[in-house]
Amino acid sequence: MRFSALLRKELRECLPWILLAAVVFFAFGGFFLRAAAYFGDRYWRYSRFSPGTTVSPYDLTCYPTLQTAGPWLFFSSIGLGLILGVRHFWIPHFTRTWPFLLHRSVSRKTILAAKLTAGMIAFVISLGALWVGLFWYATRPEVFPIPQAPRVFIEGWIFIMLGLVTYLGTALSALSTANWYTTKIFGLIFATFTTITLLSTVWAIGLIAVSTAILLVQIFDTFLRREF
Amino acid sequence: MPLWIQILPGSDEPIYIQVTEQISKAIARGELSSGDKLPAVRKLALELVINPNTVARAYSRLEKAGLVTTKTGSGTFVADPKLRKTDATDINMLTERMDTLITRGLNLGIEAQDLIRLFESRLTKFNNKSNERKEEK
Amino acid sequence: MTEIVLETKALTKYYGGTLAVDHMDLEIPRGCICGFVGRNGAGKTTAIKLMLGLLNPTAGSSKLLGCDSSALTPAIRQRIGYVTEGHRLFRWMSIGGLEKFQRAFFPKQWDDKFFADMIEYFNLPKKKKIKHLSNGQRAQVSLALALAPNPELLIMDDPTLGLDAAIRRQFLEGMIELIMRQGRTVLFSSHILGDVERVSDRIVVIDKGVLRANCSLEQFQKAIKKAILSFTDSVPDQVDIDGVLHCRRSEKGLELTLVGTDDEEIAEWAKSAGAENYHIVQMNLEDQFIEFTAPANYRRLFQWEEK
Amino acid sequence: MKLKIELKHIATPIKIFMIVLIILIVLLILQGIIIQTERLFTRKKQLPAPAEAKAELAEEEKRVDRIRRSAKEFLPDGTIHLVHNLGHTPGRADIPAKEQIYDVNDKLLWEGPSDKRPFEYLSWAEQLRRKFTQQRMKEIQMITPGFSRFVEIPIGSDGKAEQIWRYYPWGQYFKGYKTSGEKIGYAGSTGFTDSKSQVKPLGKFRFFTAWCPQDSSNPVLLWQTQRRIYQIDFERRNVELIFESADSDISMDYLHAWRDFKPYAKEYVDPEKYRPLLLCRTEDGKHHLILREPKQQLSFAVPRSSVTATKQDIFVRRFGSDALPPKGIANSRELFDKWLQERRGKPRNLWTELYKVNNQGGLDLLNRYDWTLPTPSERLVRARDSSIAVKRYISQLSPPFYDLIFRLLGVRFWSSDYYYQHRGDFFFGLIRTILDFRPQGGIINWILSALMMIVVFLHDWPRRTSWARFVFWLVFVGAFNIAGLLTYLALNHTVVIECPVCGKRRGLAQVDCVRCQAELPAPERGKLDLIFST
Repeated sequence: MRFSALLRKELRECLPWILLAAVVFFAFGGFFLRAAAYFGDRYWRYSRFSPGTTVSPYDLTCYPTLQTAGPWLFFSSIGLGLILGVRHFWIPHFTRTWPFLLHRSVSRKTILAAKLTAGMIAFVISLGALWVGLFWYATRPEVFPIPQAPRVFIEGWIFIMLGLVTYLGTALSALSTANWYTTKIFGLIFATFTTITLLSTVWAIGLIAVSTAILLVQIFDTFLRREF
Repeated sequence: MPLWIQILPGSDEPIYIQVTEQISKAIARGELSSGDKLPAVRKLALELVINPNTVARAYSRLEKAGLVTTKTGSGTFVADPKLRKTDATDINMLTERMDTLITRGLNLGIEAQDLIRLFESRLTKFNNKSNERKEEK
Repeated sequence: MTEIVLETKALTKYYGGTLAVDHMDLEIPRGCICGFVGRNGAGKTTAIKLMLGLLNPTAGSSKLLGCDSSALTPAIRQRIGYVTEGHRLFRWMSIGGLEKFQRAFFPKQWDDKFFADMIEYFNLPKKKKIKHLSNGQRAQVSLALALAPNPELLIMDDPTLGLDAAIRRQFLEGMIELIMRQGRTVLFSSHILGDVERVSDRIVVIDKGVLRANCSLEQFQKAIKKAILSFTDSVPDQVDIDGVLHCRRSEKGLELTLVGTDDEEIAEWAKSAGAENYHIVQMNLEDQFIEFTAPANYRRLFQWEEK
Repeated sequence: MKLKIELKHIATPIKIFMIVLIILIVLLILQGIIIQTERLFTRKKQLPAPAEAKAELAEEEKRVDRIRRSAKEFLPDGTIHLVHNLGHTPGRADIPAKEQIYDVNDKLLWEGPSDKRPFEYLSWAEQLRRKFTQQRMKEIQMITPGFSRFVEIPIGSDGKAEQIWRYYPWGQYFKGYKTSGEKIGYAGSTGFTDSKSQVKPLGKFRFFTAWCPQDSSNPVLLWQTQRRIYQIDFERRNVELIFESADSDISMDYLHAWRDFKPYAKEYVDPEKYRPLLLCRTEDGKHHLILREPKQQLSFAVPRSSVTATKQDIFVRRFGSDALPPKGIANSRELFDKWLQERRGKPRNLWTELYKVNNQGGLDLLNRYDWTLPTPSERLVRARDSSIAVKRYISQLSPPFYDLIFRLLGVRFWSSDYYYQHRGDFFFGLIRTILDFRPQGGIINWILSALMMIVVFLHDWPRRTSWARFVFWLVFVGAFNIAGLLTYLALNHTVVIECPVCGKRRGLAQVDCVRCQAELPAPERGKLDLIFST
């Protein structure tokens, strides 16, 4: 009962930002996808294969039709991660509401768990649901005749997980009590390193799991031992 | 029972002394005749917005001074004058008050005689008021 | 001996190099209102936060309701009410929302009628968001929130800071009303000595992190006196009476602030020092506090020079 | 709380790991930047090309130069001609280049524009440039903001696509859809099937090339997996297994007249004169020649050779010289450098041979031609590369344990073919740059490490709470040099105050002073304090 109260409070706190990220992704991603569906008969380049000549293998590789929606999902999930991290962990420092929140008949571990689950739910609701909807829309025959490969669906979720890693990175940098400002920001830097590495290695789902674990352990440790 | 107590937190006299004095003055002036019931500790505390312990301490000082008697369970009542005990500290506290009065008078340049006449007139006023109280009852 | 509600043993806290609270040994019995008084930056808030387990002490320990404050269990925290400094609440929540949120944490303790009465008494709109309320209204809300769960121990950190007299009076009434219930204790820090004198049983004076006084209000007021001696001939330069806080010399007289010395001693010393006459002045609580916490070389800010 | 204690012992090492990792990467980036800026500002000092190169060559030198420049061409009967191309008249690209044809003993046979050549030389199989390898296939699966890419082959007619065949790397098969959306079927190693259960995987992808036949613009694939080569034609729905090696991996090297190009295409080979041919190499060193019209398969063991097959017979041409490094030398860098030093300055003799392949796969030599090359004039002396020196100094800051990693990974890691296989991989690139900046056991590095250990010793001495932590940080800074020091300072910078009891410096964190074991001094009880319990 107490946990659900905390959870509801955290969710209501970041509701406007969830809606913003959802709107940004859906409006722009969806719009460009719709435009792509309407204009891009993506096999126009087919006509370039003139008979009797070699075909460069790269011409045979192409992005999935959801390519136009990809960057929007990628950036809105990272943006949402940043904003939620700030909203849940930086702003209580400025409005000095930590003592009021912490002095409750509930342990600190639960308070932090409520905040993190609220963050995760925010991601799954806003971007996750939208991504599933958009993917279903993209597989409808009249939009894109050729069905999407399942791998693209998983990659959408990887972007959402990246947003989550950025969320944890911001949270860690908000909570860390390092005396130098740069060491305080290291949580966020680590999250960006994960993003960069992910975009340059093949299929690094393990990378996301490892970096989430690293960030989560540090967040819990700092939060439990820190003074507010 | 128009008992009205005025608390002045910033003054140099502690609050419980102020309470005691004002109650004793009220008794002396006859607003509280013997046998009346003083307000309950909690009620007075809430009304004056002061700590109930202070009110309780004020009541115990009054009881020590013999002005009031407390009957357990039913509250505190004004004691009749005969029972009042006077002890040395009260007397010299009284004399000290009189000295301050006198010095203030002399500073104003009033002659000793006028002072005595003023004192007697105030005393007569007190007396006839207490007499009227007696006739009413 | 009544049960000790709050106890600290050699509690010390360093912020980096600066010392905030220095070896504080405090014991507060149950059932009293304890005024926490000290100058600005004397470590009141730090002490309170240390007791509530929000800060980690550098040395020493503190116990709250018998449980060590660095490991306060949720059950203990449920019995403690805490009003933060500046009444910091969630600005985006409405009063109704805040009440629903708080009630979830005190399932059986929450007194709905009491809260509704207070809100209605303060005539605060239930729908309004905290950020639209004025300071006073916010203070009233946080008072209502603190009193509604009928806490066993109420700790208030400078509740009446910057509030007008009427709201301050409401706070005092709230405290008195709470203290009347059985076995309740209130610990509140304040700067307004008038309120402290009016309401508190015990007074705790902190000066530069060191605990200087921890006694009942009456003892404190009786202990600090000021003696004024006038001399005919020369003023003695050394003053060997014990308990002298400050002494000021003028060409004909001597003004002493004394702590804990009784009247006969003063009289006897005055005779031995050859004073013409002396009298003892009873100071009001504010002056007593200022003299008590004033540093040794205390002097008025602006000296009057004889032209 | 139990959880807190355990968590602390897990969280602190992870925190240290994260901070050190970030500092190391930032250090790498800074070192890279420094070297790049240094390289920008220092010009490469290059000796001016010797002036006399343009002067008139002696007769003999001219002959040797001509031989060196001319292309050695073969006639079907085996005679060798030296075709010396004189190049275009400057500025006039439309006039075909003039050339002179000499025979083996320097007799000029013909001279004139290159397209009116009287002789019909053999055209040789073209070496396939392995562009789309297994590494590229992995790379296109890398996630980018626009998701990862797919191999999709569009099939259609008169410029409009009707079918799409998408390659599924997990299942190793092709899946076909109509552009209207319905599923057509699957293409696997056994050919085209309708249901997913019948399709067999093609095998681990290695390389593929594609071309359009003359009559249609639908690409035909030559798909090489680990042990098999397929020719997949989606339009005609057939998957032809061209070659399969039983045990060892194969790599497809040469292709000749296999693909029917239009005459204007660069790789056009006259189908009447030459039989389609495909040469591939297996790991055990054997070469397999697959021919068509009529179907034939030969295998022979001749390294570094190119092949052609006319309607009548099959020829193999080999080049060789004594300038190539012996076999096992490429792995160790030091041996390679030593061998290079000897080679420099000695003339090189080369040879070329023409074989004819009989149908059992044996090679009989038709002709051979030898010639020698003069020692190349030292035109370009490698200027003292100042950036190497800068790198050596900068890398003194990087942690000493990089050397340890380098010794662990061993020299094989540096060998070129290992490098080619993993070139695109990010982590490989990261490790390679890390090892690029290894301090190579420099003295300065050790001094720096020792210095930093002293700094940490002095800093931690008053602050130390437990010996284990104290020793750990000393070793840590010793191992991680500057990164270790920064991490140490980031995590252990607590305040130091004068110990009022014994006057020495002491860390605030410990309750009792390190030297005199005195508690933090309590304030003296002023006699004026009014401390009365109730």
